[in-house]
Amino acid sequence: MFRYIFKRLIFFIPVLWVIATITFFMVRMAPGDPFSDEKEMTEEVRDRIKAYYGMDQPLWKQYLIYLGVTAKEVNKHRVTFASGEDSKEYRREDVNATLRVTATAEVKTMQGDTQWLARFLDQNTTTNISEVEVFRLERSGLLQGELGPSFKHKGKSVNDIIRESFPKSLELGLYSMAIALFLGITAGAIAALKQNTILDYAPMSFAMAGICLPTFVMGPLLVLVFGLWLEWFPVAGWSAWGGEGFFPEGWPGDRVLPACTLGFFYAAMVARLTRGGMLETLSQDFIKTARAKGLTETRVVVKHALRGGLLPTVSFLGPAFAGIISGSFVIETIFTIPGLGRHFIEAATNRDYTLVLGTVLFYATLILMLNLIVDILQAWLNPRIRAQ
Amino acid sequence: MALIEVDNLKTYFHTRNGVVKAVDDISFTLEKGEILGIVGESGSGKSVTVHTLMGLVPQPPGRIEGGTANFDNHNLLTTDEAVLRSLRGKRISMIFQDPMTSLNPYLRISEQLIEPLLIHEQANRKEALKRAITMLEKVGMSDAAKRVHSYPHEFSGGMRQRVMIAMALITDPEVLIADEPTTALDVTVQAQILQLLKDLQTDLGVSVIFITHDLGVIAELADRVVVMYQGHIVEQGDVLPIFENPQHPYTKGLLACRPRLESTFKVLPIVSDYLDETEVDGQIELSEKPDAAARIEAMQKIDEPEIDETDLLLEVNDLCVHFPERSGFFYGPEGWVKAVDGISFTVPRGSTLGLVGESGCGKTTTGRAILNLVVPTSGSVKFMGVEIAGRNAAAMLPLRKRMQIVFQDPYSSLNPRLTIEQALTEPMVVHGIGSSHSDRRDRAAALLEEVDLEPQFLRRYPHEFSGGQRQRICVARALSLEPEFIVCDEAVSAMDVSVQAQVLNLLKELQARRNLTYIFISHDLSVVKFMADTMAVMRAGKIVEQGSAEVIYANPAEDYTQRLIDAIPRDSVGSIKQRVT
Amino acid sequence: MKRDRLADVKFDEGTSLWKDARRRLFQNKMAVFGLCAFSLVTLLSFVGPSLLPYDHETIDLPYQARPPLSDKHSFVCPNHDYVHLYSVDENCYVCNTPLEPAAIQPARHLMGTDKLGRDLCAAVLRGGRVSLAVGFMATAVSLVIGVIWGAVAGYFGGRVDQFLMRIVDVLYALPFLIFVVLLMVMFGRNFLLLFFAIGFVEWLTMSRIVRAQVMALKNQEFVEAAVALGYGRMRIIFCHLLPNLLGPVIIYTTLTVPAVMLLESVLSFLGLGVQAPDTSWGVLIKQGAEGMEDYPWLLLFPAAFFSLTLFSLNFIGDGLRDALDPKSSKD
Amino acid sequence: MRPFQLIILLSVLCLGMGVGCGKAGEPEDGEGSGELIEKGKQVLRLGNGSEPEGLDPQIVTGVPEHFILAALLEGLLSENPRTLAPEPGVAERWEVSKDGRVYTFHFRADAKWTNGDVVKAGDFAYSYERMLNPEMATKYGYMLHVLKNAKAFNEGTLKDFSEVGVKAVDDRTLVLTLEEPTPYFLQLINHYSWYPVHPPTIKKFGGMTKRDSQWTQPENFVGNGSFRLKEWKLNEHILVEKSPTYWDAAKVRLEKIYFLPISSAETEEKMFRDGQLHVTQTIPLTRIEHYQKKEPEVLRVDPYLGTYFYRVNVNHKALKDKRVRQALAMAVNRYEITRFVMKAGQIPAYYMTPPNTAGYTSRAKFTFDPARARQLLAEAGYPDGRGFPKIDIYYNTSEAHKHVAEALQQMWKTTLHIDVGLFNQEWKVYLDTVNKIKYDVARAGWIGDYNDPNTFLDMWLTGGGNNQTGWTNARYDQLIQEASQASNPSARFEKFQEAEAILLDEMPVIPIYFYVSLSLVKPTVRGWYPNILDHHPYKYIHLE
Repeated sequence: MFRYIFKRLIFFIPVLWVIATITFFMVRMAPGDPFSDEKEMTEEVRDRIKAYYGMDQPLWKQYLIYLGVTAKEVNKHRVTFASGEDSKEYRREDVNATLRVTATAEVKTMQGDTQWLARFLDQNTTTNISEVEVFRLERSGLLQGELGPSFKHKGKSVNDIIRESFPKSLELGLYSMAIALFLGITAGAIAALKQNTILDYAPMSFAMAGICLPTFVMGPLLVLVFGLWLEWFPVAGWSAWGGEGFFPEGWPGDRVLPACTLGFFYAAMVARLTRGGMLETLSQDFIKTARAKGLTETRVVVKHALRGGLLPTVSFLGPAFAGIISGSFVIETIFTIPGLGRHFIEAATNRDYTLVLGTVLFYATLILMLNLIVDILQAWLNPRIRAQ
Repeated sequence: MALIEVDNLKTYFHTRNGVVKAVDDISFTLEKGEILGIVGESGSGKSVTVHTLMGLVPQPPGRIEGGTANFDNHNLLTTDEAVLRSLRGKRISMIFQDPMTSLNPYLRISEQLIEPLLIHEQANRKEALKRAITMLEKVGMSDAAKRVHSYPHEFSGGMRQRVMIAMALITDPEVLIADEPTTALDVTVQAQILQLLKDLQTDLGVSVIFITHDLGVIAELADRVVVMYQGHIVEQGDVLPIFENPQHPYTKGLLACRPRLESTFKVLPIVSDYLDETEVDGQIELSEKPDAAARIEAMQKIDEPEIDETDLLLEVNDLCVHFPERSGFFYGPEGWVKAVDGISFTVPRGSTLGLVGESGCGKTTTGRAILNLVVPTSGSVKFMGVEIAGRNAAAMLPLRKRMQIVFQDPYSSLNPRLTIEQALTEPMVVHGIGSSHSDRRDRAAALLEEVDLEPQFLRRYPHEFSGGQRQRICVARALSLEPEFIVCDEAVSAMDVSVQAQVLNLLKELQARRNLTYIFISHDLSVVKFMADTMAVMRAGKIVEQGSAEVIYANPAEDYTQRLIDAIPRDSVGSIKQRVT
Repeated sequence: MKRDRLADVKFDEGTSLWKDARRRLFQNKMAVFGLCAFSLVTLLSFVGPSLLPYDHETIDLPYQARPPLSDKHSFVCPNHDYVHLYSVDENCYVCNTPLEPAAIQPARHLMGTDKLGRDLCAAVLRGGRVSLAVGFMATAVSLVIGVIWGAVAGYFGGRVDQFLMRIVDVLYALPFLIFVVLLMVMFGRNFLLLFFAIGFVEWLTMSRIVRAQVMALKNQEFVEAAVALGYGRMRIIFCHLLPNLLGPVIIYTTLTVPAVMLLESVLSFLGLGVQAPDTSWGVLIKQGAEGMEDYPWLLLFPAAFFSLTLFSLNFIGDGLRDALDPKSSKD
Repeated sequence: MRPFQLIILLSVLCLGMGVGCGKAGEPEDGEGSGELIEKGKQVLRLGNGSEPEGLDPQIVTGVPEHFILAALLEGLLSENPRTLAPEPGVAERWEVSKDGRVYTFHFRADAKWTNGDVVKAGDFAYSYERMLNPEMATKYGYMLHVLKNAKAFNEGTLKDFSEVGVKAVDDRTLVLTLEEPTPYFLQLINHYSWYPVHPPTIKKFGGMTKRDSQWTQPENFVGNGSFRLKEWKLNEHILVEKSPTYWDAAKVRLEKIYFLPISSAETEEKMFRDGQLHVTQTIPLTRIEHYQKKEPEVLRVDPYLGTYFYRVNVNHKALKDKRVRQALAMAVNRYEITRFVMKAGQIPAYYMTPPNTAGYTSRAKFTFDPARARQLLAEAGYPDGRGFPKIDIYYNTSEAHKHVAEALQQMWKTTLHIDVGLFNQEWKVYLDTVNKIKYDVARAGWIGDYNDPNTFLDMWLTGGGNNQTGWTNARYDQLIQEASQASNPSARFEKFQEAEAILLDEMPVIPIYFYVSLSLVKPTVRGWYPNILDHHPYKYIHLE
């Protein structure tokens, strides 16, 4: 078992690498860049900003830097030497280092432990004024677990953004999944048991309706009815657990509507799949055995049929769960939830290169992990698979 | 006093195509402590009868049209569901035909075993588990305390059937209904299970209704027998008189069509040799064929073709097929399952080689390796002097035409979405047989006739046929390429005896007509003996005994062979007498 | 002895799988209903717009956002050639002369008008044309790729399977938005691209489903029989395995169609897809959802047509699945 | 409840079976369930559009950022909430030299940073140096180009900042020297690009030129405004609370302000109704009529310093003829667009600069004249639209843009009988298209950076970064140049008049309408005054 998991985990690496590579070049090829805006800046400013983010390097080098294979130049700054000036000693507060830079583009660290480098930027032989750029090399990229700084959200790193927003998406996803599974499995199981009766048609029609009504219709509809007309739940927002607002009343009511919106959609899918799976299982011989034992119909279903009937649902849940817990752009926008889903779309529309790559890789890892978990879960549900 | 009394039971099925009278007005009783055998072909209504008693007939489409079935002052047919549930599994238990599918694959057997106790006796789990272990020991499972926590798939078919029996008997029921419990099992396992049932019945004093299509089993086991045909009881009574002196032609046919070890038939009699159907006023009358005796007589006299022992069609030399046990990650496989481990034999043209052994002995793999359906690990397979082991698909193509296979399960070996015509003509298309579409269709029609099916069936789908018919279609499909050599892989194992006889006859007939060479794989020595000229007994991937079928049967050199022979139910009157008295 | 016999019910007319399926499909009431409803919607979408008095692009701004069947109070400017019907202002804003009320016209906007005063009915029918075309073409693309991919992966197994399914994993994760933008940049505005772009994402799940089914089926003896009969791999996959996958494939296809139709509206948002004033159900529903409180009919009608189509497709799908399963004719 | 509501309610109730078990609490005072507005507490909740890009005043460029920075930082001056007239800020008084080129600001003694440091003139000088430092590559660096030599320093040709017209004479005196007399200078310095940053903090978190510095994080932020940064949760909210170190703290009545980034106007409006917001950023198009008719008291529609217009690619084979461009402009019925599409009282635009921009209104204007438009088109060689190539209207995807584009398409088609297509593009693609001038006609909008016609007119200079039409006119360039050097305001405005007349004759852009600022404001919000820049200094606002 552990060997199997280990083997699968090893396989993640090439897959993630391929995804990172394709995505990296894809986003770079897309028109527009992170800096373009309705108010245009001059080419010079643009070039300097690009240089700041290392985008003046050839693309392949940027790629290697992103991967963390090649070191990048950081903490760049310029030192200008007037004619006759030999060296300068000064202190850099931000990295806690004191440096001595010479006019011959040499640099010595007086205090601090990082290795600094320097090169000529501009050497004017007639005036003897020279400009030296001082920098140090740092390797930080995928290999080091760094996803880089966000272009759009200045001062935030992609790691921070994911760390901050994922728990919210996860929380919402778990609620939605609970709703989807509870409603979907119940409806699907009942429909299968009472095949071709009203108890089959009714839930299945609702399921169909759930599929027909996209979330961008369902969401506002629920908000309108339960938020504004009946005033049962807040229409939007995401209050912190234990924070101000709702906690005194016991629970954050703002979870209800988004979770239902997202949940209903998946409940519809789950219901259809469960019904199919249950019908299959209910026709098996061992159900006859269970009935011959004198079990009640409920017990037959819950104990004997459900497990097998859920297998197709479980395999659907892998990618679905990855989607649901990495957030939904539509839901998060409608309900202003600070989740990960918005970053997926907004990063792409902002051409926030690093954030796009970060979210994609995060999502890919999730999918791979969840597919693995689903396989393990299936093995758990189905001992025959376990044996293999 | 009768434990169960069934009177005028009628169970019909209302389908789109009309009413099927699956059980039509039958009456019988089950006495306390006896084993009642119900025998009949598939479709005779024997299963529906017991399902009706258990209240397991799905309604709709099924409907109980009339009759009573009394058990301890309850009419099982009309009593409400709750009462019925309290009887089911508690006082009346049931075991089913296929132990592979009748146990819930998702639950540990401990869970399934104790379930009746939990429900019917409100036992606590610990107590129940103890009883389950005791019961498992009783049905002959060694190390029961440990294995009780296994999953069904970890057991062989025979073991699973033991678990089923243990589950049925755990509540100490008064009646045990066994619905073809041994049909899906090897003969050797069948013998064990039958013995077990016999022992348990004596020990526990439980009454048993035992359903089978095999009169041999009835002869081994039953006290009384009910013979069913097309929803009716045609004959019932104590077992000995019926075997000694069957009254109904159907019973006679059933008794005759079983290939017996001791018989010398060259063609097996079948039910229709005895039975005549005439339609009178929309009703069908059954009567005995007047010339039955003479026909049976004639069957003994068909000549055997001459076999040239030097004209070898197939030479197998030191064939090995090994499967990796579990593939390692960094290194090679951890171990090998030696499914076939160095076997050699030859098959002369026009003869039949019988390959026998218990399930798992490697006989099926051998058959497939010969056809290159599984790739042999080593060894050589020469077909008409040409080496075929290790050939790739393209190189095999011309040979495929000349060697064919018929599989065990006629249900899964035909593509359910293809009509019979498509199934039969497609091989011809692939191998370029026949000049045009209509030519191929004519050939297909001719093939159907050759296997005793009507050419109109061409446009039907496989599911519209019975198992026997399907197997004939499989044979026809194999023949469509006009091969010289056919591997019959347990081709008749899943069939009713009467159907089995028909197919066996067909195969024999075709062999004579087309000078075919067979490898006939079976676990049933009696069938192999009927079919084969030479015989090889396999055990654990090796051939333990090899030679003329007659000789091996007469003087088995190995214990293992003897065991296989002993496992076949003796349905001679003599053996019944011995048992009953 | 007397007995009834189950008559040899039907005898074999020259049927094929498809002929047979058609017969069975027409026996299924729900499927027939679905077929009728679907044909009606299709017919309306393709023929309907030409029967309407209004087209989907003529804008009548003053007559905007009117509920279904509302009256049209029209005014005419007596001395201006710029013809418009005004319903709001008393004076012509161009020449500032009083407007003369014209006759009240009977309402002919069956479903009302949209926010620019265009006939909603025309837009809904017109939108059906696009949505149906996209729904079917893109689903077909995803079907073809997904089925072939999944079948090959499932049948060959081992390394081939590993390789093909890892590609699926990779494609699952790639950012769709960027992909679409790139497509547009590379190939320009092209309606065919839409099918490609949608089919491109939708085949992934299909391939997984097909793969799982093929893996379960390939151990059946009829596949082994096919090998023994010397059939090629492609013949086995496409002639023997695929027909047996129809059930799950059809179910998933009926789920794919709505997903595709909605995805189209997202793509239209990105500029790939239909360009205004041409429209589609997805676009109309999206727009309608934004004003559902004030202009509910703008959501109601497109959503109704959309749902009707999906429901009928669902019934057809279920019917088709049963019809294509020869076994189902038993009962 | 209207019948439609009832139908929807019923269908949703059916759908919601099994979940309808919420808490059916008593709604308070008709306010919504999400009631977050706490009564009696001075906590303001503002809808703030999109998530701010950052909080570094020298890097960010957007409107949402403005709303937050206005609370956190204070410039040399502040503005009157109604008239936007300069009022004392960090500088308690200021002097202007006769020639209008030298401004001397005298700092108040009690202006403090939130960490207690006194705000010194040197801090401003440092901030301006940071803003203009070429390595910082600030987008809004050009806002400071009015300072002497600032442009040269910003472009890197001048290395020595001491030559730039910024001089901290002492801790409490800052002298700013301008390149040209700039009448709107005191307006200009209220833009956040002129806000100060706290030099020690900047140095601590990476030095002057670090763009993605951590100093803007709540735990690090040091400001000098009336509020200080308390929390910044991405996409959730930014919370600021009253700053005790602010010199005018006594006047500040709000305790806290929540800035909520709500990108969907529909959601924002619902949150407003639900009682989660005091003020919204905008109103969805579909709701305007409702508020106009039913709740006019919460609806705020104010003129706004912005123009919605279309760029025309003057290099296009048909559009290079100015008569064609004029025809296009004259064929647009702006009244219908503002009245029925935008609905909120936007003003039809027949010239470029919004009316009464710092007292300037263009005299030149064109009219809606379909007959003249047809005539012009015929003169250009396309009588009745014959032979006119198909042109595409490019716009970035949004419901409102789409509606306007569709209306335009229809108007051009019916009036001029020319073939017009629509092409919507994703935002960045659209920017790329416009920037590379790959369009025929493209929608655009311009919000003035400061209250002066210059911000609307200097963008059409040859080679201007925001020109993006390919249009170039030497006389126009000259006029704008002359305007910047004009001796007095009226002469300056005359130059602008002349320039705008050229612009309207050449018509490289087709103005459509002038923006209004649209928002919903709860009646309890006091001190929220309308003004053309949509600036609302928080120290004047309180809740009732």
